[in-house]
Amino acid sequence: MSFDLNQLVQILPLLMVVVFGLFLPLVAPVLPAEKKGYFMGWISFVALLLTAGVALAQLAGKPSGEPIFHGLFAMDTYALFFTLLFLACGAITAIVTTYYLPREQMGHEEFYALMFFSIAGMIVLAGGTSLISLFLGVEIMSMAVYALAGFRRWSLRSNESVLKYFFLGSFSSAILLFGVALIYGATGTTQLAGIADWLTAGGGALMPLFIMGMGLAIIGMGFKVAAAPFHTWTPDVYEGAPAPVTGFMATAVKAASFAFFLRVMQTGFMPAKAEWVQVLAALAVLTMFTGNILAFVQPNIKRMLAYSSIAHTGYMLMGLVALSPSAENAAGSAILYYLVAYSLTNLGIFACISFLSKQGEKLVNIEDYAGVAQKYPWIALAIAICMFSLIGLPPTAGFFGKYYLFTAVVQQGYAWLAIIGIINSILSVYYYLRVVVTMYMKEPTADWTGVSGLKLTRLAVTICVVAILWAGIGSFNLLAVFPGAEPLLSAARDSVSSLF
Amino acid sequence: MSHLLSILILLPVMASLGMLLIPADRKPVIKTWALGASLLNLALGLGLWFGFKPEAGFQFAEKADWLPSLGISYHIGVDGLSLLIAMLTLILTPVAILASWNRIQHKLRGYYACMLLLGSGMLGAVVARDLFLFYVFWEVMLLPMFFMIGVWGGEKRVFATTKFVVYTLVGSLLMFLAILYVYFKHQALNGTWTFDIPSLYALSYSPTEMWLLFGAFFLAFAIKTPVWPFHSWLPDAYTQAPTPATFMLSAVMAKIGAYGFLRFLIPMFPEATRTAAPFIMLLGMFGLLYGAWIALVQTDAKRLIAYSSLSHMSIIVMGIFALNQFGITGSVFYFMAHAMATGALFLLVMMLAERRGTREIAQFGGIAKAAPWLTVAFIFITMASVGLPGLNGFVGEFLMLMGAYGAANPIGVIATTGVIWSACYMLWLVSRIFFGEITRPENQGFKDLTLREAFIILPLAALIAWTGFYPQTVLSKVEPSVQAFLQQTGFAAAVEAKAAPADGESHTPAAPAAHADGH
Amino acid sequence: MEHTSPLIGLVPLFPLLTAALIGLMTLFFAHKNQGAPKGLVSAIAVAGPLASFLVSCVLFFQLRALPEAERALTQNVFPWIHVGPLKLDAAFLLDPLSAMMILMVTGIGTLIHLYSIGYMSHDRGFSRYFSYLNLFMFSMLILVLGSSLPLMFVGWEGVGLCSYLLIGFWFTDIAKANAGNKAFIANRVGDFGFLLGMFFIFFFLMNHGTATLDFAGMKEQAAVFTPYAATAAALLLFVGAMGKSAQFPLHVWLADAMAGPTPVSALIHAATMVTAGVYMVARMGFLFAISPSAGLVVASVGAFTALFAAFIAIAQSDIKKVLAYSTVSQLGYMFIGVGLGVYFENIVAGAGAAVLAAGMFHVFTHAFFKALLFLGSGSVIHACHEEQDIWKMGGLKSKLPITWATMGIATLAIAGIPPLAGFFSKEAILTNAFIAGHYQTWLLGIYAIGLFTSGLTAFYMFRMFFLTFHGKPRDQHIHDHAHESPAVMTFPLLALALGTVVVGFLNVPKVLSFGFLPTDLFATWLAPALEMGHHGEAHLHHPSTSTDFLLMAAAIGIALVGIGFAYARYAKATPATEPTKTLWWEILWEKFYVDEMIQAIVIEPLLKLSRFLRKSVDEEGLDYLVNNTPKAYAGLSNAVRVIQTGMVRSYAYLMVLGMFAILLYFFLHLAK
Amino acid sequence: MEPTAFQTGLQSVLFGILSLVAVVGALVTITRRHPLPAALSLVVTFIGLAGLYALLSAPLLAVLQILVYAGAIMALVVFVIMLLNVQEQDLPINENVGKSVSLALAAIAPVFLIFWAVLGKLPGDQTLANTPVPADFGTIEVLGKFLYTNYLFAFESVAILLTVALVGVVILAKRRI
Amino acid sequence: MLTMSHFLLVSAALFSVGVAGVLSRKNLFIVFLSIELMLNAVNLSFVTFARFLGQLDGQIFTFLVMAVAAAEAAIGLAIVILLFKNKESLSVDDFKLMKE
Repeated sequence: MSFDLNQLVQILPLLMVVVFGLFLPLVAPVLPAEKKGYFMGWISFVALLLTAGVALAQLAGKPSGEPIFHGLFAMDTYALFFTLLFLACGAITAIVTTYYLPREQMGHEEFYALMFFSIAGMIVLAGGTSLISLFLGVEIMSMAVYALAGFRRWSLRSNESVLKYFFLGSFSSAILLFGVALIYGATGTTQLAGIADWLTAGGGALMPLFIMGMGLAIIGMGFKVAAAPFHTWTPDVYEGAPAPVTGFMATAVKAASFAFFLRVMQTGFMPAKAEWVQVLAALAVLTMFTGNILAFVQPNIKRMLAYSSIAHTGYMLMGLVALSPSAENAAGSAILYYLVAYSLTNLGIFACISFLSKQGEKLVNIEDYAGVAQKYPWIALAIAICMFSLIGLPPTAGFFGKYYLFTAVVQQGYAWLAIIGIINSILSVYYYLRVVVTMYMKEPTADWTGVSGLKLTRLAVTICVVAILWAGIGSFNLLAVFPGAEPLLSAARDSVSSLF
Repeated sequence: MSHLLSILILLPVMASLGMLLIPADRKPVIKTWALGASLLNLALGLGLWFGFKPEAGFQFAEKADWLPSLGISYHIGVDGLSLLIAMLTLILTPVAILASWNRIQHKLRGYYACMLLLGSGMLGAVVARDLFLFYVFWEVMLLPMFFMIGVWGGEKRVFATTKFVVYTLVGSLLMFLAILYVYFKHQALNGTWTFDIPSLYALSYSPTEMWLLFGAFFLAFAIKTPVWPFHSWLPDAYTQAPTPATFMLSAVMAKIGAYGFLRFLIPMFPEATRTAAPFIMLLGMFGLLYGAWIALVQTDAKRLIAYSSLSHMSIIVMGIFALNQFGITGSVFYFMAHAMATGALFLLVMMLAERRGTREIAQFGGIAKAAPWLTVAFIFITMASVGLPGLNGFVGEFLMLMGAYGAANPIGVIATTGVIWSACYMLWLVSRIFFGEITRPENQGFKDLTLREAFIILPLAALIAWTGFYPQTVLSKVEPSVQAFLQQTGFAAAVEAKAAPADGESHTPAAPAAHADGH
Repeated sequence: MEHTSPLIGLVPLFPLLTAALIGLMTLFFAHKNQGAPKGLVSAIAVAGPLASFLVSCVLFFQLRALPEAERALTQNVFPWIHVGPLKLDAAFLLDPLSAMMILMVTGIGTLIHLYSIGYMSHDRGFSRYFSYLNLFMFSMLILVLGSSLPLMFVGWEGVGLCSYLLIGFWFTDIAKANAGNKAFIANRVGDFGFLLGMFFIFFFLMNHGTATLDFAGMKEQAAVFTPYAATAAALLLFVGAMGKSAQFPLHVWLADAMAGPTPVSALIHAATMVTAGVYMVARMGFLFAISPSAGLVVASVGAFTALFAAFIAIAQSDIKKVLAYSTVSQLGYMFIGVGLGVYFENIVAGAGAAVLAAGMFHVFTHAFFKALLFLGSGSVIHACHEEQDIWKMGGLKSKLPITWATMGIATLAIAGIPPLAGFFSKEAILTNAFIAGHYQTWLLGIYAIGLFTSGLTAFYMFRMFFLTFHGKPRDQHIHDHAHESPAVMTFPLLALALGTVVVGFLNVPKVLSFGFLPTDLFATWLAPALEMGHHGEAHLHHPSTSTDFLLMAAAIGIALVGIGFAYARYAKATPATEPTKTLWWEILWEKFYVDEMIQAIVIEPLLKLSRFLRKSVDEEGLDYLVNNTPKAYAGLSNAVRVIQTGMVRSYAYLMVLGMFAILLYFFLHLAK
Repeated sequence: MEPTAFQTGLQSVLFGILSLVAVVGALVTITRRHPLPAALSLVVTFIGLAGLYALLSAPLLAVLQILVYAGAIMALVVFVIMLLNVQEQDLPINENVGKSVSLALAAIAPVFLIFWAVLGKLPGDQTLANTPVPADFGTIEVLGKFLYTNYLFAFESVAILLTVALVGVVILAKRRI
Repeated sequence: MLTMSHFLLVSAALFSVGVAGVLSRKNLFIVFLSIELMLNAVNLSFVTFARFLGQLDGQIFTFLVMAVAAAEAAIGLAIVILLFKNKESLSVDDFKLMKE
């Protein structure tokens, strides 16, 4: 029981995020009032980049990944990988909010503070090695995001969003917690490694208790990742939350939830795979179908993307199904890659949505996007590329993600699941295309005069699109100077292998 | 190692990026830029044609690691099966651009960028030697077409393009899964991860696996080609697309579907192919009659050509699945012949429609008197389309029908009636549009071909005539590869083994049934 | 010993070049009022066939110089289609048969070109016409000279194309354009058979010998063919011949083909193209001869068509239609001739060549007198300002003396009056049919039909002749304005008339040599080309000399009867319309309703089927399915959407439901 | 130190009473129309729970349950109810509490039955009596030490969580910026 | 004899009642109280396990959960205030602007 300074160094990114969250709002009063939003956004952006730099340095230093703080947390490659992803999501969101918050007259200090805190929670989620620290991570993240979702306090939709999110989220947290309790009761530990050891040793008499606990925990985690039938909150919350927050939720929060889910399944529950695999498979199938079927006729783009995110959850759940005790297994890294691809894509889309929706988020129906291609060709193209990425068309990251994921699933002998996945991809084609069709092939109806933030949107979306294409096409040898998908893949692979 | 192929693929991409630098209102510059780029690409591409050695298998190969950990490489090369489509892409792109000159009036940069990217995608798809790379290009070539139909198409363009893309994707996504499965199978059997196409040929599968995979690959290619009954996107897409896009769609993209059968389906599943071939030939035969008959009663000229294209593509499928060198060589040759003839017909119909604002056949009549050049061009192309000997359509059709006959007599016999039907609908079309008195005042003073239009048709007509007159130009490049293909898939032996039944009786058309499934 | 000659290629090349040249001129002058300069066009147009004719003559003498057994010149120009065992070259074969044909084609062709200069002089499509006509010459020469079936097929379809273009030459008349379509499509039906025949032969040889489609190669391997195979192949090819040579039921296009300019009818639809079917049977005789029944089928179809068409010709009032049906009828004769030839070869090896030659001889003589008849009718039509109805003519003899005289000769020739060409050729065929009766009695029926048809022919030809030239003018206006054609048109008439008189003597039967006439020149010339694998002097049963004379007498007699009837009915008085219009006449006038039957049995059902496919299968079937899949999916989507009530409690209920399901699963799993 | 039979008996009786109090309090909570009595009856439940904690050798938690939970948190709730001045007309109209609660109880009953089946007959014969714990088990000293060493990370996390809640409350409940 | 099961069943019962509350009640306050009830039910489990496992960890968890509950209470009440201010309603069913 010695306090090791080294531990603090290891969690430096986490500390930085917390410190920024605490102290950045304090800078606000000294900034010129009319430019406050602008400066706050960029300061946050820089802060996130700084943190990312530290995380990158740690990643480059090949972290040992040993659990610290008495086995509650581990800043392993896996955690760092996700940390970087969260920071990237945060950074893109920060670019968007730089103009969005002033436009919507929302408070800057609290917004960025909450965003930083939520990222802190996510990092805890990604690095937690004990169910209890993970639970705390969930709560930190969720609390911050609840507040973010309800940030447009005067908007009834935003109110409704936070209401649903909070109540259902707390409800599910309680279920998750009950599961944690039962698991603790059965195994005598909340540490994932301990649970795995207990399972490997044969479990013992309290196995039923554990199984019940695991069931409840899966429900809780299923809620967080929006797996059907625990997905119901997603569309309402996504629709009601401010667009950049929705983007943040669809990407960082979802990634964090999957980081949580994946780590628990891989390092905690893996020896009991025979027990849960069918449940997850059923969830995956149900989730895919639910998302894709519901999205089909959805006129509201945010809501449509919410259903799409449910569908993508379904795909990634297939990846969880394909997990195995072998470190060679590609399923884990496939999920990681998929998350990166999916996050980049959604960030790009939501950056555009934030911009196009106009003040007060009036234009959020797909029909409103008619003729965007004429008015904003680059933004339309970017959205189109993102939509293609969501469909999974080459040469986008979405395609590669799907490829990698389905590969893993087929490899583990779940070809039938992959077939369902493909069928669902087919089902999804239509509604994604609808957006592109509307933008390119219909005459404009909406009026975008007087919108702000075009340049920032372009910046954000360009970053995303370049990244999508970069991760999609990867590096050819003639571009050997340019790291492509391969480094990303090996990073994902290293990350997952750090779980073993 | 020559980088010619990569350059041919990349140049249009670069050109379309470069186009973004041109201000949107400088329309002539944009057009010229696109035309220049495509012509430059064609000029470079001639090196491909003349440098190609018929006996040397895959050439102009390039191989670079892409994602080595997954066995994915950037591996391209051409052989006799792909050379022709590659050349078609290069030759027809400038033609299509020229044909778009006045037809496309708005959003020029996007349009011409799509056109150039389409060329790159299609070229990439046919030269890919890596299954993964192929799939990437296969999907990539869909996107420009999606935009071209949807943005610059006719009244029902949105419906048509959505139908086209969704329908095509249904097939290709299933194929994607099958590709993954094959990839694993190879790893399970040989222990290495690779997407290298030849390595994935003829792996051993259980019957269930084999049929499911065969079905998935078949569906993807059958939709793209299209094979009856998977054609229902075709009339809509062909009719609604801007005609230069229809031109590229029918002339090249459809061929890549058929090419897929040759490059992937058959060599990967020779066993399944052996069993399924007669049935696929039946589909082809049926599609041939079906397309021709429906073309007979069309009232819209473009739609008529669309159905005729279906009919012709069905012969190609039939020829391919005859699995003998006549059928396959004929099909590959016909890739080109059909591209030129049907493509040119689409363009001619476009020229007619541009003058009158309608494609309704009944709106024309007696045009020949006013527009002799146009008429001559149309009749010339019509003759190529109906397979008049001396023009290139005949060579392909002759070989394909011969192949079909050799593989399954009854199918060959019924398919040969196609020569009658095609004459029926095409000649009837010609006489309705061009002959008779001019009955409608709008058709008085019908404008004849302009010089630009003549330059669109002229290269096509010249190639049609030359390759019909001296088809060895093409056949000599194609034939060794077909030979190799048959050797490697094991179908060459099957053809020879057919010599066994010496009894002349079984050869009479009256009693060919026993013979039909002989291979 | 292979003999080659580089000259052969020139024969088709000249017309091709001139066709291209005139074609380009046409296009470039298309928008000028005057059109291409007529003088230049005429010169080029005639130069092509004339040059070919001269080369053909040179080639003829080259060929003659060779020893009889080696009389074949070849020229391999370039490889055409080489795919595996299929090795097709653009190669020409000049043997006595093709030599005869090219002389005939180029010779008569040149004359008709010459004639056309006059005939078409006032037509706006003057140069277009000549480019087509030259293109036709090219195709026809390819057809004749091609050394393999596919190459022959190139010419075969090429002439079909030119026929199509020329029939629809006056395309502003939609009926004429559609007549072109009809010709092309009917020919395509025949080509379907031709193609299948080629496929059949090729694969049969590939499996049983060496795959080839060369005439020489096939002939060498003739022994490989079993009778069944030969029958199948021969009949398939014969379907092609029926299409091209307008045999029942594919004869329907030929009468409509008269829509084209009259010289075209003379050249294409009388003298050359339509005889291609006969030529092909003769060329492939070795194959037909292996089959015991193919020859009989050919002869029977020929006989039937001869009679059938002759009947129709009786009632026609259009001068060209009469000639057209007479052509169909005469083509029937030719098929009797060649059909019997291969039949005889089958039963008496080595005996068929001479009989085949008789059939070919009719092709040859017919080319002269039928071309003459058409050109004559063209002269009449020209004189009567495009009037073709013989019921509006009459008494033109005085106005058109040269036309009257030359046409008279031709009419006598076709009626079979000695010593004109038609007599010799027709007599030979009838005699052969009579001999066939010796081997198979029912074949006497063919003889009887031939003889009867001969009488009918005499009748309807003279009906036409008398109505046109004799009696009183029925339409005074036409008659007043009628005038003899210019020299450029009458010269070919005279030349052909001369031919009609003399060419018969090229193949004088032995009985008629009277000790000084050279006999069987034509048959002897053709013998090396027509012999079907069996040399030597096999002899058919031959009737006695007296029987021979009796047969001739019968033929001449029945012809005279026919002429007499015609004279009595049409020349003595000047009836204004057909004297008696019975039901039978009605049927003949309507051409036995064949067109209507085809319309009802083939075309209407086909269109119905097509509309059914288009509407019920394509639009309301497949397309409906595809188009409505998204709708069904949207319906599903809308149905499932109700779970998203927007109410927190229902969401919670759903979660509890899921919780229950999962827990239940685990519970049951535990219980196991 | 084996507990006596009386002690164990007393424990059982206490357990019975306390559980009854807790469960009944809970049921009362969810069946009140007005939130105020619901909150108060929840306090009753919490007191029952505190008793159970005490029974389970968690004295500190029992105290905290009363002080923090029943005291501070519930006071906050009651305060907010008062603050909003929730009147009868503010309550959801047409709420048939009895019907909907019974329906919900019926819905959750199967889940509860599963819990019962699993939790109700756990293997082993551990009882409160035969599993003694050290005397200082659950005392503030031991617990605090444990919290600040082994669970330091969790503790600090909770600190962040509370900060977040603070910011969140500010942003949600404050007036327009 | 009190065994683990007894306590756990009480915990499960409280949890179920909490769930039933969330499922059945429209009143925001009562829904919120039900969630608190669920958390407390879990706490009872933790304490029970701590006792029977002889580990202090369980009690620590309870302690942490109390903090979490406090945070949730704060946020939850803030939300209730916000909603009540904006919509003058305490019924969760009144918040269904967004659906389907």
